[in-house]
Amino acid sequence: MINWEIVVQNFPFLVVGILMAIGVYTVTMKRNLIKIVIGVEIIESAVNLFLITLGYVEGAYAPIYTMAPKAAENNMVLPTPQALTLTAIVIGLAVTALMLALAINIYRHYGSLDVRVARRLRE
Amino acid sequence: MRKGVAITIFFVFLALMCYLALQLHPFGEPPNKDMDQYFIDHAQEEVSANNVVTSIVFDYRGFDTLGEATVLFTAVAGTVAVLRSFRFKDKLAVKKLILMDKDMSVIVRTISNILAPIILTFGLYIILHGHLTPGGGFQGGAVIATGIALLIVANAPSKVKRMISKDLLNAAESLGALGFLGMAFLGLFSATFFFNAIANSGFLFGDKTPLGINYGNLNTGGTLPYMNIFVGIKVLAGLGAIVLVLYLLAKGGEEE
Amino acid sequence: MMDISQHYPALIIAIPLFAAFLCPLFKERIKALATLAILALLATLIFVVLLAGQVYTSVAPITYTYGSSSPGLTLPSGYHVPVRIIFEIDGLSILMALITVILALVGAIYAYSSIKDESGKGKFFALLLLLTVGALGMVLTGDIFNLFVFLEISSIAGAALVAYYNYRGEANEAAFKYITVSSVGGVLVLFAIGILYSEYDLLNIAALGNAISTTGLSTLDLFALALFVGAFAMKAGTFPMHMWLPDAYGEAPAAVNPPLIASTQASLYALLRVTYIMYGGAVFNYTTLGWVLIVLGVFSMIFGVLMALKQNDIKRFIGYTAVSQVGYMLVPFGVGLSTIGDDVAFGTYGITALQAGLFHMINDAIYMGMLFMVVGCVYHATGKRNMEELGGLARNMPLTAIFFMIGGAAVSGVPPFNGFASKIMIYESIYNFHPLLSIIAIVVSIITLGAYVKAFQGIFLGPKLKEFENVEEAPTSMLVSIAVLAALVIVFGLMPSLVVKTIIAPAANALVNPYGYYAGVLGGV
Amino acid sequence: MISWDFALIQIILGVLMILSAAIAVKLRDLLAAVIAMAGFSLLLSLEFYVLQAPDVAMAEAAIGAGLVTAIYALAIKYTRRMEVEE
Repeated sequence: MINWEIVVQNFPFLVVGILMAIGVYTVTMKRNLIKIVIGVEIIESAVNLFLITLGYVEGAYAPIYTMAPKAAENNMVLPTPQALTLTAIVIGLAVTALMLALAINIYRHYGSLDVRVARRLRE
Repeated sequence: MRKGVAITIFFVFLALMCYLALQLHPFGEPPNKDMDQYFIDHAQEEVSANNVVTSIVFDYRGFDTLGEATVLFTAVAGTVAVLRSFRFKDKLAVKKLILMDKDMSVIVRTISNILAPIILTFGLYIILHGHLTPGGGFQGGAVIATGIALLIVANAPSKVKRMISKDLLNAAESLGALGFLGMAFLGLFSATFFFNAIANSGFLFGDKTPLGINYGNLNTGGTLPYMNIFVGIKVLAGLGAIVLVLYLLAKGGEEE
Repeated sequence: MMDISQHYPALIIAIPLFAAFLCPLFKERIKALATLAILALLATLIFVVLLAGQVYTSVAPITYTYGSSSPGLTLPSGYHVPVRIIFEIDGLSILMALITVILALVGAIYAYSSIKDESGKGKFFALLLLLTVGALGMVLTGDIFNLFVFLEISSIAGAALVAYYNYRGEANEAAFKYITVSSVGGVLVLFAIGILYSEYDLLNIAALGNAISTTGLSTLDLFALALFVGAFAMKAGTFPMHMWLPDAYGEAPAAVNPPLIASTQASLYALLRVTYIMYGGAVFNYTTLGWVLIVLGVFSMIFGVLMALKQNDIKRFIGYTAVSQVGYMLVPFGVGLSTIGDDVAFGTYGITALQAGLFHMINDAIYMGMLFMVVGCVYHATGKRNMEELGGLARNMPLTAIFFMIGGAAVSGVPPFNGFASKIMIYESIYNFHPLLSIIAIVVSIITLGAYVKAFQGIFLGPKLKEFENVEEAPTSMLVSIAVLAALVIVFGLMPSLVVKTIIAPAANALVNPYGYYAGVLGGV
Repeated sequence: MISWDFALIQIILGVLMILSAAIAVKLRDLLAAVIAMAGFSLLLSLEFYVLQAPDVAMAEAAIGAGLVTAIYALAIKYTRRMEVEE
């Protein structure tokens, strides 16, 4: 049977899963180029959230020693996922900017943002 | 039909993801902390920085950050290359881009003129204190770039063109990237690429940091503050260039 | 004092990166830009060759630990897991690095003439170098997150270059497709990295492999493996996510095609690294995974060549045959993986299949790069890319015609070119595994030959068209770069056993020895 | 042994994030969708802060909610504001 306590405890992981599903749905099923970019951004954000949730330690403090509360000594959340997520956020920004630039150019050439109109490269 | 397929895909994927979420370790109780415990225990002593995340970003995994800076550089170069002005070769359904050459209202401009210096100061603070408090080159650079974006969007394109030079931003971006690479090379001469050669050396930013919880000494961190500054320049110039190119696009792309 | 010979791995990345950061400062000065790019890539090539010397004489992989007090110090003193980013270079990495740098160099030489009349040259050379850096980083790194970062560098640079002819609507469309597929693929890789991280708190490939092999395969590991295989297969252009590949290859400037192929093959390399090395130590049913690769490969082969027959656009035609060639690599890799648990079968034909696949990977990169550049010459000279509008060019462009003939013969596996050398190895080894696979491969090769003969006839033979009367042979720099690859095609075809022995066998041996890899990096943990 | 008040914060933030993402996907007005995405980024940034990651929260707020929104808004200004089926 489903253990509801685990469901509540792992709710952040469930949020990640649902956001991933929404993003994948948007990328595969939407026909507007800007919506596709939004879908990619949602998937990226979901994975960023996933990394941060992996690093969280119950009741721990941010991994910064400057003026931290006394209890923070030897009780910090895992720092590596935070470093990785910083990288991933910047990569996400880079991808978004380039995709939007391409979308603008496609609109200039085809007069539409619909993937079915903007499709000269058929099989 | 299409709708049905979409909904099926969505729910299959959703079920898979939920199954995965319940398979993972209980939230908040990571099963294994080998690598991270090392960072928490040794960052102050080895890197002389209070912010463990920043010491991972610029020291332990500094090479990733070079990659990250490179991704941003690539995106800026790519966006500028993709949006450079061109003549249409085919005239099937050509759309002209239109953006009115008008300032925003006086209120918006006044507010942005007041906000911009505040944002700039805040960004500089974040960049300089990256090794002590939350923040660093990327965050600070992005904050400053937001201020630049505000100034750009509030003014008419023709005015912006005179105000901010694209070449200057490009040069600043290259300079920041080269400076960052140079700091990494500094380590090559003493030990390895990305070795923190300045930490605990007594040079500027080379003091030892007190171990454990402390009030923070700005003069610590070794190469970290230098890298933060270079990355900050790079990020603000690169992001500023993206917004600028997008904003001035209508001027360049119209020739036919 | 500083001993430069220790630092080759860092320099291989740093030099082209340095040149790439400088490029935008030169703006439109083509001579300066091309010189800078070519010099940087030449220096990189020299360092790769020097590093290769070290790799082939050392038993363990060469390691380079970024930021530690000594390059060989993979574990911090007194600690049991690696915490820093480590470059781990074995026979396979160095093989891929060599081919990547050669292809990038050839592309840069070709670009000198072919990009002359375009604007944005500074950005073009910067992106070309960055694409190379991305592919190089992917093949050299021993850190799974670092691999993701370089994957993203190469896909963003690749997408921007595909859209370099931004006055063509199709180019923008192809680039959008490419960046969508590769960014979703990249994010899936990151997701898989997160899953592995949650279990083992490690990011180093050797340490992860060691951990997986000691604790045994869990459900989460399998989930991550599925994500890795899916994402890397998607980025390598296999069926059913192949549709971006002919578009992107077809729309990219010809000078970009060789490094773009190298970056695609870097994804294939990542697939091998993950399946053979990272999961190679864990005992599980390899046969299933092997068959997944085989089925994907067979479908890519057949689909690619059938679609190629329908194409009129010369570059897209070659793009579809490239999809078909990806199948020729996946099938032997799958065969090798299926037999890895069975010592007898692996000894008799599994290792040959693996070698054949690796050899074909190199050969494919060479002749595909060459073919794209040859049709790039045709497009450069005539401004046309539709086969029906072309014809009778052989008299005006004799060298281009000869190069096209060599390339086409190599793709279709005609002796004495390199394609034949690797394909015959593939046929033999996979025949032992399953005769049907071999028959499919041979039939697809014959269809490919037919398609290339038809294409050759359409472009170069037939009556001389009036509009092409004043067409001239392509500029020297373009011909020189094609000639370099043509020479490699012939050399590899004439002495395959020497090539297999010197560079392919070490790569295959590195792949089938995951425990040696873990011990070499972690120091016998 | 989970702390229920912390779980409650997680559930509220999570549900809000899912809602804003779903709204961003559903809205036909692209500019409104982008505003919804900016809200999503802000919520995500708040969640990062709650999970003790202030560095990442700052980056997400500056990049996700600030710059990316500006880039989207400019792109939409040049193209078409409504998502239309053609």
